[in-house]
Amino acid sequence: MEREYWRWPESRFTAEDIDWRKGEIISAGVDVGSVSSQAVVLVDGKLFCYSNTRTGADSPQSAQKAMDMALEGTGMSLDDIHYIVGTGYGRVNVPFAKRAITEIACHARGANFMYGPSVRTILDMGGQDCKAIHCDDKGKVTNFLMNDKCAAGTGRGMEVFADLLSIPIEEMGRLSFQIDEEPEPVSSTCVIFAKSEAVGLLRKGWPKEKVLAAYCSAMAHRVVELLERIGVEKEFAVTGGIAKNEGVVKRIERELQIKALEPTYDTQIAGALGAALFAKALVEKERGLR
Amino acid sequence: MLEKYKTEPLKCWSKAKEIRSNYYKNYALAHEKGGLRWAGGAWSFDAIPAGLGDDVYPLTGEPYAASIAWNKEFALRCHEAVEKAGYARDLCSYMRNYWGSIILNEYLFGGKFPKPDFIWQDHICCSHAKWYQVARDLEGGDVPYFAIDVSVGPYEELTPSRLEYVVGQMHDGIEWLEKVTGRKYDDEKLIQAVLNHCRSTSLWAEICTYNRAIPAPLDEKTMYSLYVLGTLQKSSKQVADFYEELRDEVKDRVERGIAAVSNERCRVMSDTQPPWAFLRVFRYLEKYGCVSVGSLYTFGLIGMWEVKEDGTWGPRKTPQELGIEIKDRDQALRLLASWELKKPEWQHFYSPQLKSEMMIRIAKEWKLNGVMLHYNRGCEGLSLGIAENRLALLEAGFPVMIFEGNMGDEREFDEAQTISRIDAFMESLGFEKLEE
Amino acid sequence: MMERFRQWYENRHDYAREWKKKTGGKVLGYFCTYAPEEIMYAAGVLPVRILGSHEPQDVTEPHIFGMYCPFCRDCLAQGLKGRYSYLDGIMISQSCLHIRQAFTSWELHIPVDFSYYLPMPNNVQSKRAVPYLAHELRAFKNALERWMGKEIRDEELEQGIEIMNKSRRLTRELYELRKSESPPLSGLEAMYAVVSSQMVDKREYNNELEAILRKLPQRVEDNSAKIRLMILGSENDDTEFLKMVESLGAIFVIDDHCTGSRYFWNETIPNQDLFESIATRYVERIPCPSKDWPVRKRVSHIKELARDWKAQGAIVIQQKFCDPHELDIPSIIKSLKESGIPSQFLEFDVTVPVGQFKTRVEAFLEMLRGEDLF
Amino acid sequence: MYVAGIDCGAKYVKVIIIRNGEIIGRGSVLSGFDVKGSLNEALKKAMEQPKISAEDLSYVVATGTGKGEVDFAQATMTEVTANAKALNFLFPSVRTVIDVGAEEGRAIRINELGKVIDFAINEKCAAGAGTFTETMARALEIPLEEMGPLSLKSQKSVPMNAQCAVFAESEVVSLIHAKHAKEDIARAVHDAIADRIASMARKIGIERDVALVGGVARNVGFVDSLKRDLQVELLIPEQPEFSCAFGAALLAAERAKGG
Repeated sequence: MEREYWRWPESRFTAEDIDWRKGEIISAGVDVGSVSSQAVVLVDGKLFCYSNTRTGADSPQSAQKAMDMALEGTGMSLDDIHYIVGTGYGRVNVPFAKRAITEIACHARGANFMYGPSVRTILDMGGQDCKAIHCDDKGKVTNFLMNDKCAAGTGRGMEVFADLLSIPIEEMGRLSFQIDEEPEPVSSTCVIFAKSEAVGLLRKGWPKEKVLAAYCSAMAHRVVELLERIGVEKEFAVTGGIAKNEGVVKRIERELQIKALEPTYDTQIAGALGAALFAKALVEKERGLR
Repeated sequence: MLEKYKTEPLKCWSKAKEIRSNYYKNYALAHEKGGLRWAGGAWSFDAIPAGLGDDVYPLTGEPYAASIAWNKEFALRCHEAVEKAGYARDLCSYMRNYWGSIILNEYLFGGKFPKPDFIWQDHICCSHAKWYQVARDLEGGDVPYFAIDVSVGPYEELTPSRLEYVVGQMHDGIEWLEKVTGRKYDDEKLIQAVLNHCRSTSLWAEICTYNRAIPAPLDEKTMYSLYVLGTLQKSSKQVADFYEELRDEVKDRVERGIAAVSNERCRVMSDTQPPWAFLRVFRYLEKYGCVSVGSLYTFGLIGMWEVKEDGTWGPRKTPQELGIEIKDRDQALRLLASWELKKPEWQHFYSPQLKSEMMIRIAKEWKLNGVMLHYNRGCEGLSLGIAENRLALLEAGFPVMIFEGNMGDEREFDEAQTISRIDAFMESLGFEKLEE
Repeated sequence: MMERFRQWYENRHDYAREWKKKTGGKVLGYFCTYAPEEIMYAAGVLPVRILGSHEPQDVTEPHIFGMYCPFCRDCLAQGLKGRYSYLDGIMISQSCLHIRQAFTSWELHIPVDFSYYLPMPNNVQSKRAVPYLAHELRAFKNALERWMGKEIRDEELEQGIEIMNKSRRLTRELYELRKSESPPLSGLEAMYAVVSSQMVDKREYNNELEAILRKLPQRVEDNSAKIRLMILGSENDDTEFLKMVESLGAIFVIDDHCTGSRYFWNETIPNQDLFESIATRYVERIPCPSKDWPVRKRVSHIKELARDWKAQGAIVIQQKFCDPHELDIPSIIKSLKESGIPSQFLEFDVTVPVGQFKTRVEAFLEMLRGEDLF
Repeated sequence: MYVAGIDCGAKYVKVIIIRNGEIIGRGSVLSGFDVKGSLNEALKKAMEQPKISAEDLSYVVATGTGKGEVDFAQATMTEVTANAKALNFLFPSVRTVIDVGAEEGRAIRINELGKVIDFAINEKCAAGAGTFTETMARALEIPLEEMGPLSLKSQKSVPMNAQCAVFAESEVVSLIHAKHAKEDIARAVHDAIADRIASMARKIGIERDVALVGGVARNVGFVDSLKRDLQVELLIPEQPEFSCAFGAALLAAERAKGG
């Protein structure tokens, strides 16, 4: 079988130092996105385990798969979780979730947890959309903006390029810096235009790395336009799949002349993490704790 | 390459360049000379502010924005500044270039963007009056603004009441000009400006008629640089005089058989503003011995036409030629309004049929092999009805090629695809490349 | 209770055909709400607004270049597909260039008995506009008389004005009810009412609405906990979108659309010269942005609506490529923000990506709701 | 006498060799970025069967986006004219040719002599029909070649915005999450592309008979959607993706004869 360059490696994590059976509140969040899905489980607000997997053509199944994978080997079962919040494109199709909250609210909340209360501007680059979010010190959304139609398909666009160039998607960022000098960006409007431009450049004999650099900087440029429309307040953080692509992130930083906060977790789990934090708050509400 | 005809450069060329560059310089430096600056569209009645004195300098938005389009780097910065300010990217690209220049506070010809003392605009498409409404916002909201609405229907259906609506606004405009500038209005200067206006626009039409000759003395790419003077200040004596000189030169070229393109064997016309950053597309045509001899756009935006006795199109007779003496302000304004309302490139705002008829006329009288329509995403006004024009031209037996683009935003133009369309079009017309 | 409006809207063509059969009268399709329906009622024709169908279509590409708004193409598609084959005439009252193309292409390819272009002034803030329009309205009346082969008398004009005014008054009353803490009707129902009024005989609409207005105050409908939204922008009869938003715990309480309040807000105040009265009404009505210059009068009106109807947030929609609205929206959003009303902007096409829009709207509502989960 | 037509397309290089009006060799190779390499490979493949070498080719005509790369070609022609020639030869009754490739779509009106009367090429914003189907197959988790047969099972049409592949994709994602059946989504994808192609074809007017060529003509789902949309029968040559190469070969044959 042909290698699938576009596929992000799936991953999971368990905090070995937490005994979940002693936990008071076990909450979880499941983020079913257009390209990937994540599940995060918190024990008393501490990150216990998570998974990051591919979204399939059936959202309930994708949710199930993410949850199963997160719980794998932990001894925890679905019934042990007190509250689950669904988020992402498929949020209403998470069969075991009690409530759905949008990925915009969840990413802000998750980023607040991941990066600390100083985060004010979050850029979430997902498979289909790109969102610029402003939040307060609690991770509450104060304003947000989504890409216009012509700039849709950010994450999917990266996949298209991974395939086109036969470069594993996780390698793209690094390789995009293996160039002598920064080339002119390709069309920053549209994934389709960008692809046809890239094919032209490759046929002209451009090395893959250079084409990749041209695409990453086009993407960065497009995202910066979105960010500038809402305004970038410090601190600034990036979440979602493309946050893992340093080729884009570093170029965004360069254009904005602002350094993004360093992630300590897998940036793709921000949405599910936020959902799990909301789930915790909802349990507390139910129990009259707040 | 086969060279059938002699060619030589235009003698007037450097003079046209000089007029243009002085125009932009004068606007920027107007205050230093104690003069006034006004901004507005190329369709506005520039003869009217002329009555405020000889030291009143305009900056017309469309040609200024087209100049920006030539400078890809600056144009892109303009677009991005405008998008950042929250405006849609599919709006008129001239307007976006112009606003960008204000937001960036950079004048294409050096220095900061010179803020106008007043805005003198007219309203033709959805964007025109709104263009300067936003410009005024961007300038801080304190620039006095006046716009005249000319949307009274096609010339052939002009009624006294319709004319009155336009003339009435003109009278109001003069009162307003006196109020905002504190100057006394000079009707004599208005009358002179109106006469110049008629002279410039009639002469331009005459110049275009010489392009019926085979070989054509001018190609459209050259015409762009010449007609533009009419969009800057057609009511000035300088422009009218220049067109007279140019007319004589073009006439002489025809008499001596001087061609714009030495291997001419195929003649086409275009439509709407071209993608300014890609005029080399017109050069590419020459590989096939193909010359674009004009368009309704180059002929009819500035040129004023009428049907002559033999049924063909010719320059509209000016009031001077008709022996009309303008005695007062009202008469001058009436004359100006009814002169402008007959602008060929205005008629099609009311019906694509009116435009199709004019285009078919040009195709026949200028002996064309085909038509290249620029579906211009940058201008909703001139692209209006263009799809219907295409159908009508085909119906009349003229092959049509279309290409999509944008006059002022190069992001919407696909050069490689356009070139391959030209190849296919030329093949379908039965022409092969004369050179590789 | 308000089912009838939805039925009229969904079966607009059947209604018009029935009406013709029943009355033997003529149906005149119009393209923009600047059309002086007063005069059409006076002439005894049924004015029907031509609208799209919200289905993807592929028949207008040869006629209208794709950079013009999807709405104007959708309208023309209805004609090309023969859905309006019962129209005896068409007319347009000048506004934007987009819809003008639907009209001019319709004229060329779907011939009808009567076709009229009314050059409604764009400079409505000029003192020259009313006398000029009054003149044009007379010319329109004359054309209608020639077409119908009968004279239109002053009494008939007065009746036409009264039919229109009554429907305006009643619809305003309906909108007044939406000011309540718990509005007795949804935004979707209000939209069905207004849009259907553009399609049916106003007399019939008036009767129906009068009856409803008597019953509505007794309607038990608890909407008090819902987020109160305003919706504004370009032509909008996207009922699916309204349905979606109102399923998320929100209710639209007020709008500014030409398929909503902008259509009926102002009345014609009859004075000695009826044409001048009608002209004044159309010149002074809440403007389409294409006519809202040099001053943007609509912005302060929108702010007043939001204040009076206590909107907590605004959804600003715009037909893709609609230049007039694109030119006003930044300044509207800014000014709403200054008066403390957050807004969410969405670009509409013939169909909208429901999933993506749902996320945006839900996130917007979450923000407005401010539930304490932090 | 052997002559060849070479179509350097966006995705594949295709070569056809003919002798006395008969196809005696064909080769198709993914073009990749080394166009010259793929070109040689495709040529080699095409020459295998007739067992000839490049020196035996008395005339070569190139077409397609990369036609400039074929430096040994004596002449080039555009895909528009190549298609016209090929279809006029294959089906003399054809007056409209619709060609749908990976990136580009075109519609061509021809007369009884195969002369091009009018043509339309998709605009920038309507590009990427082929790419679109591929990414959508991925989103639906089915192999690309199953997209067509799957969509034939659908009985339901789901309206979708058709103009732009990227917008359409976000609608597809919505459909997936709204739990529409895979076959209905597959059909919606094909309907959307067919809609886009039909829209372009209507620009030049559909005159019978109508032929469909290009790689996408092999997708039965797309063909079904297009037929339903245009309400006409579609003539599809046996190897529809070779149509441009064949047209070029026909020109080569004419030229070789000294025509």
